[in-house]
Amino acid sequence: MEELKKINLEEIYYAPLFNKFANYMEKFPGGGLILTTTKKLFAWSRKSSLWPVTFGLACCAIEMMAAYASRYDLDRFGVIARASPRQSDVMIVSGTVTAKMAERVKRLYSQMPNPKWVIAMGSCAIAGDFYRNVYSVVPGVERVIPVDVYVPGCPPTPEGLIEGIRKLQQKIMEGAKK
Amino acid sequence: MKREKIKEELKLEETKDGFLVFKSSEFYHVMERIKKDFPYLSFITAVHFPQEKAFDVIYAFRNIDEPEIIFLKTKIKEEEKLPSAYKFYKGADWMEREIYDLFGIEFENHPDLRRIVLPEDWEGHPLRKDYPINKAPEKYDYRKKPVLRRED
Amino acid sequence: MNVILFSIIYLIVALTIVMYITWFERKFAARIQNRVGPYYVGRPHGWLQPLADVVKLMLKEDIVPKKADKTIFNIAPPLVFIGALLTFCVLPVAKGLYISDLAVGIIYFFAVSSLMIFGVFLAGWASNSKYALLSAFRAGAQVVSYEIPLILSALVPVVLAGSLRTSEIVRAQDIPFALYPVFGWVAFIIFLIAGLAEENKVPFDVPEAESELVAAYNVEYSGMKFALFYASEYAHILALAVLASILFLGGYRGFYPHVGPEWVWQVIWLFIKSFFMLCLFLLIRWSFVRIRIDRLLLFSWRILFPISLINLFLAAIWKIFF
Amino acid sequence: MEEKVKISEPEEEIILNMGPQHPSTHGVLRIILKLSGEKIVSAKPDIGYLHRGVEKLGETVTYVQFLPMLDRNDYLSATTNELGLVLAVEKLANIPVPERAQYIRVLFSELSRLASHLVWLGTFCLDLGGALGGGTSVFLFCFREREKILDIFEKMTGSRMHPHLMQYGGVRYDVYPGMDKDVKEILDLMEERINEYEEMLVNNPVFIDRTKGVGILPKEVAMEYGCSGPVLRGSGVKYDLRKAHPYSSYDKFDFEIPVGENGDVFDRFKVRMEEMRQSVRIVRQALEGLPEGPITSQMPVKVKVAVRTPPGEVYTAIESPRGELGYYICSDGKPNAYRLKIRAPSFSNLSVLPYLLKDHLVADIVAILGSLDPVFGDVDR
Repeated sequence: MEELKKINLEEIYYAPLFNKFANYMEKFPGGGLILTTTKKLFAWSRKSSLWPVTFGLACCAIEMMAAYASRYDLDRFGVIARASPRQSDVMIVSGTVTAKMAERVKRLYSQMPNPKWVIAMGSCAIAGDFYRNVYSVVPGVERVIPVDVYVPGCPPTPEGLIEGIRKLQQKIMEGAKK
Repeated sequence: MKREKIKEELKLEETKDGFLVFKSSEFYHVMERIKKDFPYLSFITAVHFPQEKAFDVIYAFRNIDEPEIIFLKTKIKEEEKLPSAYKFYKGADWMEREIYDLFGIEFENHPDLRRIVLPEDWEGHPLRKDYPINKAPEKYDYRKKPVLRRED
Repeated sequence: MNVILFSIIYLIVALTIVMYITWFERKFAARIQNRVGPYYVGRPHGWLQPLADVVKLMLKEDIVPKKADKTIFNIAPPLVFIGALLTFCVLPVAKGLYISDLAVGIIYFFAVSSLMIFGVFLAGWASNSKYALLSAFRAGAQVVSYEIPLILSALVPVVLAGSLRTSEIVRAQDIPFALYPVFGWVAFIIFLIAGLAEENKVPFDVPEAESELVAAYNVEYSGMKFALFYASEYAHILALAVLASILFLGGYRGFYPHVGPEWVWQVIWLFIKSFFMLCLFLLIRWSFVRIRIDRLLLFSWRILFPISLINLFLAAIWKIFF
Repeated sequence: MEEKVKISEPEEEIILNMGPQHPSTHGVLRIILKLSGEKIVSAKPDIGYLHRGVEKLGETVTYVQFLPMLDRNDYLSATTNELGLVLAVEKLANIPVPERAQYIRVLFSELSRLASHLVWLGTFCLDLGGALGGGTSVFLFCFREREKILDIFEKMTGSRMHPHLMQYGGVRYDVYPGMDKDVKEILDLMEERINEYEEMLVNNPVFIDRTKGVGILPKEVAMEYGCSGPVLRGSGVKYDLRKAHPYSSYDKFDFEIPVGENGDVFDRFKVRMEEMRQSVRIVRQALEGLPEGPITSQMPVKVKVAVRTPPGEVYTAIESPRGELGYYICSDGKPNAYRLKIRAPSFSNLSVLPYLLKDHLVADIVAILGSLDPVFGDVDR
């Protein structure tokens, strides 16, 4: 639990080689300019190929699948699902997280390589919805892993999920400006 | 009607809602008779009565050829055990495990009596009436755990 | 010096094409499935998509599982990648334009492309994951079964042309397909099937079966190492497509007006032919259901192997008597 | 190619943990497999990763509050979930239902059966073909058609997946003007597309090879396990609650019950495909014969204690896309149930999995699991 709290932006924009290199670059004249453009390029590449891990929990998973399907087609934004958490950048928690599942969600999150993001899709993942008082339900996935974007709805429409992904892309780009 | 026949043969009482009541000591005898005419096990469930410290266990069987359903009911005390229907109906495996998990009724001669929907180390049986809806063992009580937010 | 410069250019062009095959495949699949495919990353039609993917994968954290065999785990992806790239050495793109015109070109091609499966096997073993291990077993079994029909069918043009040199084989084909009677056609079809199987592509993707084995032998690989696996897979497809057009479709030969340098036309012809082969591969890939592993191996040993053997035998007799 | 392949038995067995995050477990199922090479020695499913305590919740909230929560149970066909509870409460409290409401209920139950089977077909093919394979195409085609059905739901009730259409004593919404034209358009399209998909798959030798003779479920075993719906009918038992115990004026509709022969994966596939055709037929009849009249016998209720049941016990079951969906209510006269048991079809259907998986290959897991069509909101509740 403690490890997860420490995560900050430095780690999100993880690029060890680049960070070392950046320290030298800043000393040169004009280095800062190059740095910002490189940072922008990196952020652009990250936002342009967000690969979610295929991870469906409940009803929202069906709407997530609908978002991949023909009418909405998340592939337009470069979003393709990967089955292995090792190769994915973003986790879409779609559905109710139960106490039994919570450990697995945490483990899955820790298996993803940095930088990584989480989208909480649907009321259940945000705060537990109807089930928030039930013995076996985690009221919101944010009690297990840190969340970047919340997509409300029960379930959110695929358009809602697409909007959430756009918001995450905006967030990534804003991170590069700092 | 096969239901009437069974009722007469086994001399079972009938409640006002049409449930046939049998004694848990006659379990094997009753099941053997029922299996002949009703080969389809629909569900097994239980109802908890905390004042009487007792459970109603309800069995529902179907006949496929001549569409008919029969409900059986037996009353047991909280500490009592019930024989498993696994010997007659394989489907009883999961249904009885579910009852064991959520009510805490133990079944004798069950091949693999473990919790089914809750984690193995869960305490208590949630569907009992004296179990509050939001109670959970400390390990699984995420209501008290802090909210994690990224610092941006 | 010239050779080194040429090889570097050759590799860069090949790798760019490989990058864009991934984009092309996504677009191609999207068309089949009534979708648009990559669109917003670089207008028009997401042409920057592969670039974004590559840069992102390079910047990802590199995870080595705690219990993995670290040396082998790290060696496997470069091994696969190098294996895939080395196959391009013997593939001429035009008359006289090749990195090396080995006397045993075809044999070299298959020997090196087997390196790939070696790497896959190592990756599966070293990952310390049961999915990866099962996938490696499957890949091993599949390659052993399909390498033989693949090589036997590739030997048919070799026998007919009388040389193992790729350039000789191209020279022997005055008109594509006309050189080969029935044997060539049969060999072509077997080559297509066995090539797809060798590729681990649908419908023969049992080692990569995503719905069974999650992400197969690269299940534990992240970042650049995964990218190497991914790239080598597509590089191998490209190499096979080029080889198929060299062996069966007359390579860089074609009809062209004698305007401008000859090699430009030849490169264009080879490109068109390889592109056709690539589309064929992709079409098969995106319209079939996966075959089960036991049926797959049986299919090779009971059907492909005898047919290709008899085919080769007949081709040899034909060569001797006519 | 017909005979079974003998794979020599290695000495060691490995234990493979499949799920709960796995691309093809249709949700959050975990299967602990004991493998000998590629052959499955034993399989132990581990469920409960989506246990949301719906039954306990049903005891604490009133009937009126509980109805929308049920939509989330079997989330692929929300309307049938509601229909089951509504029928149970109506039977216990003796609430009459106007005929127009009954027809609308049938209409939307069958539409959601169509939508549900479309998702099943898509995911089933996805599993067979791999997420990057040919199966993806069928998956995407199916979702394309499903969107059109969801559009009707959205136009009618405002929600795509969880319409909350039913209410005690009728339905909450009347059909909107011009709906019959919309629905007929979809039905015409569906008839064409169902044939197209079936042709596409049945004429594919690889598909036949992967499904025929795999996962055979004999009649007697299916009954003992309490399998229902297409799984039971695939094994050759002609049993459909819509015919056996007609509810909600299903006896006025003319349709057939498709039955399989061998009880293998292919038969279950065939039964579901045929069921989709029958659903189209029922929807057509419901549209044509839609009677005039009120849509509910009670005013639309906003008060949460509006519905009370007399003390007593009741069990009603309906034929959901997955099988026998039953509600057992034990009431003590309050506006909420004393005990509410949901007899989930997926739970019973899934319990047969260890029996089916034994002695099959790893590749068959996905085919067999897909043919059972479990929904984990329904299995775990």
